[in-house]
Amino acid sequence: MEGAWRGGGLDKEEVERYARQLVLPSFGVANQRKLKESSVLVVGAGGLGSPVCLYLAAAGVGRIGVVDHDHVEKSNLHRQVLHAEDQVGTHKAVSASISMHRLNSTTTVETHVDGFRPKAALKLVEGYDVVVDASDNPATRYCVNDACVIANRPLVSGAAIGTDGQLSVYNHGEGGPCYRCVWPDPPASGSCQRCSDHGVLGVLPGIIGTLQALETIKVITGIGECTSGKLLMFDGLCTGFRTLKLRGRQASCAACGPEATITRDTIAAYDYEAKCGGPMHDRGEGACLKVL
Amino acid sequence: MEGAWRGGGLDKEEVERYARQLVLPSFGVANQRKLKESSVLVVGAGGLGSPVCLYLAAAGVGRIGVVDHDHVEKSNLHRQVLHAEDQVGTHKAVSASISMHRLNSTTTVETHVDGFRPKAALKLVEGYDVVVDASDNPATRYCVNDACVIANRPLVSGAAIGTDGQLSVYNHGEGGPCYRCVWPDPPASGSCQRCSDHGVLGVLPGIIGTLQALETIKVITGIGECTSGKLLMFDGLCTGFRTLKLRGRQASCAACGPEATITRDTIAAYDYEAKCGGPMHDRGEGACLKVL
Amino acid sequence: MVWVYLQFGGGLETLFDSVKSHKVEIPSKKKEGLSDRTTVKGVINYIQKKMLKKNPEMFLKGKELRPGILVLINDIDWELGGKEECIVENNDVVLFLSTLHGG
Amino acid sequence: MVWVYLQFGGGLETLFDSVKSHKVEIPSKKKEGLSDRTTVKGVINYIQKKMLKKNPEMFLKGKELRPGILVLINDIDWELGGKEECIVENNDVVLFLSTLHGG
Ligand SMILES: [Zn+2]
Ligand SMILES: [Zn+2]
Repeated sequence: MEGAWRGGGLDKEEVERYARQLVLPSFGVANQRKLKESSVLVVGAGGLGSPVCLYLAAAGVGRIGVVDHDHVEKSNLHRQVLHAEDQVGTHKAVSASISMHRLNSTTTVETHVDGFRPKAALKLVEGYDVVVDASDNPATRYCVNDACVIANRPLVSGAAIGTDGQLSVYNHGEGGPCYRCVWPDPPASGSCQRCSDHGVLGVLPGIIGTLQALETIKVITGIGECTSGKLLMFDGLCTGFRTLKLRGRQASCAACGPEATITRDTIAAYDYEAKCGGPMHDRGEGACLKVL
Repeated sequence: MEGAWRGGGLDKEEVERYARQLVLPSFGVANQRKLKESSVLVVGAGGLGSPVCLYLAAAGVGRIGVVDHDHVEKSNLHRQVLHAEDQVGTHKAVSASISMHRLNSTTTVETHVDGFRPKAALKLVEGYDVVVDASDNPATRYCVNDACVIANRPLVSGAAIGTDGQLSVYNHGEGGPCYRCVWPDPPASGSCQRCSDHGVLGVLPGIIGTLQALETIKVITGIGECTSGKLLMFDGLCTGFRTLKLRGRQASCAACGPEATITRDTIAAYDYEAKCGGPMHDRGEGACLKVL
Repeated sequence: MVWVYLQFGGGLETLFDSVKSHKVEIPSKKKEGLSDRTTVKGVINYIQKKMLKKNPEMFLKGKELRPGILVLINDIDWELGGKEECIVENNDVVLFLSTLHGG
Repeated sequence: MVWVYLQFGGGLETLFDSVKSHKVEIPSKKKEGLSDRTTVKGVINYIQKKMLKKNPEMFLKGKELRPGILVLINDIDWELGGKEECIVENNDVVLFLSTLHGG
C-alpha cells in the first residue's frame, strides 16, 4: 500500500522537521498528522495573532487562514512580532503570510484582506475546522462567536490589555458555553474605549497568544483537557494565573439557545457595531499618539 | 537643556514605536527609558530564546547579547520561531541577530558564537544588567547561575520539556535564592537524558519564553512583583499554572553562601560537565531522529 | 459581620482606585444556628453604599449589577449557584469581572 | 489513617506510571487530642513500600529522598517547614518536583 511508510502518513522531511513532537509520548505521529490535516482561521494578525500564526505554522497545521483589514504600522511592532520594519505599510494578512511562509513553507496560508464582516462571516468560518479570536474589539468578538455557533466550530478566544489577559475555549465539547452565554451583554458603548485603557505591555498578547496556540493544538488533536467551560485569567504584574469555572451553555442565549435570534438567516444583516459596543476595528493607536 | 523634550528622554520615533506602552499608566515613559538604557544577555537562541529575543527587542531593550554555539537545523523550526527556513545552517546567534534587527533596528544586538563556557562565563555575564537562562542542559544552567551570583546579576530562568514548563527569577531581591540554593544537587548524570524525555510540544517553550520576557521587563523596570522566591509551574495538558513558594537564600549554598566554593577565582576551572549532569550542549535532536 | 475579599478585574478595578483586591467587613444578620453570612445582593448593596465613588453607571443599572459583569464566588460563576442569592460567608472571595477585548 | 494527595512533577511522574496526582491513604498513629497525621518521612516511606516499582534509585538514595528532588507541602518548600519532619495531615498535597532543563 502506498503511504504505508513507517512515517505514519508523514514524509521524510516532515519526520525530520517535527521529530521532537513525534518522540513525545503524549503527542506522536497520529497527532502530528491531525495537525497536518487540519485548518485554522485566525481572526486578527496583531498582538495575539502574531504568536498564534507563528506557533501554529511552526507546529505543522496544514492550512491557516488569516483575516485582517489593516496595514502594519510602526506602533504595532512593540508587540506584533510576526511583522518587521520592512513590512511596515504591508497589509497585515499579507505580511503574516510572508512570515509564516519563511518559517514553514509546507503550511498553506490563505489571506482574507477585508477583515471580519457579518456578511462574509459564516462562509469564512465554515472554511476552517477551528477559529481563533485574536481580534481587538467587542463587535468582532460577538460576530466571530455567532458565526462559530451557527457553523458549529470551536472558538479559541484570547484577549489582552494593559498587563492583564483572558483565555477561554468557547462553543466546544459537551455543553460548553459560547462567548455570548458567558457575556450576553456587550460592554456599554464607549465605556471601555478610552485611550488610556488601550495601552498594552507588548509581551502580554505574546503570553495569551502562545496559550491560544496551545489550546488550538489541543482542540485539533484532542490531547489533554482544554480550557472549555473555564476562563484563564492572567495578571501580568504578579505573573499570577487563575482558572475560573464558568456556567454551561445557556438556554436563554441569543446565539446558541433553542430560541436563538441570531441565525444562519439573520447574521449577515445583524448590526454588530450598533449592538455590540462600537466599531469593528480598533483605531486606538493613532488616537493614542495624539494624546501624548 | 537638550533632551528636555516632552518625550522624556525618548525621541519622536521611539514615542511613535512604543506609544501603546507609553500610554499604559503602570508603565509609561520612565519605564520605557529604563528598557532603552538596559542590557540583557540571553543564553540560548532556541525554543525559549526565540520569544525572549523577539519580545525583548520589540519592547525596546537597548542592548541584547545572544549566546549560542549551534547552527539552525530544520528540526528546530517547530518551536524556534526566531529562525526561518532560509536561516537553516546559519549560526543561531547570528540568525537571532538578523531576526531581531528586522523587528527593531534600534536595538543593539551582540552575538557570542562560542556558547556559554566556564572560562568566559563571568566576563560575559558582567557585560549585561540581567541574564536570561534559555539553555537546554543542566551543566549550562549551573554555570550561568554561578556566574550570575558572582557578578551579582538577576537570573530569569525558564525550562520546558514535553508538555511541562517551569519559571523562576533567581538571585534577585531581598534574600531571593539562587538556582543552586533550590537545586543544590544536579540530576543524576544520564538519568534524565533519555531521548524520549527530550520531546517537546513546540509551543511550550513559547509560553515559558514569553513569560521570561515579561519577568525580564519587570526586573529591569521594577514594576509589579516578579517571580523571585517562587516557582511557576505549568502543565500544558490542562493549561494549569501553579505558583510554589520556595526557600530563601541558603547559608549552605556552594555559590551564594558565606562559605561558597565556587568563586571568581574557581569558576573558570570548575568542571560543570562532570559535576552538573553531562555535556553543556543538547545533541538530542539528531539522536531522536535515529530512534524513529 | 462577614469578612470577604472583594476583587475587580477586566478594567472594573479602575472604578475602585485601581485596587484589584479589597478585604472588607460587611454587616449581616446573625441567625440562630447559622454562621454569619450575607448574599451577593448584600455585597453589591455594600459596594454601592461604601465603595463606589464615581461612574456608578459603569457598575450598576439602578440598584442591580450592570448586565455584562460576570460574578464569581470562590472562582465559580454565580450562575452555578443562584446569582444574587448566592450565600457569601467569611473569607469568601467575590470577583467582579468584565470581558477584555484588546488584542 | 491520613488521606493525602501525592503529586510528582518535572519528570518524576514517569516513575509512577506517568500519573501526576495520586490520592492515597497512609497509616498513622492516633495520638490523644491530635488529629491524624504523619510526616514527610512517613510519606516517603509509604512511597517506597507501596508505590515505587522500578528505578527506585531515581527517587531514593538508601532510605532517604534522592538529593535534587524538591518537596513542597501545600505548595510550600519543605525547607520552610522542617524537611523530613514536616507534618502531613488529611487532604494535604505533597508534591515531589525535579528541575526541568529543556529549552
Ligand atoms: Zn451561547
Ligand atoms: Zn545559592
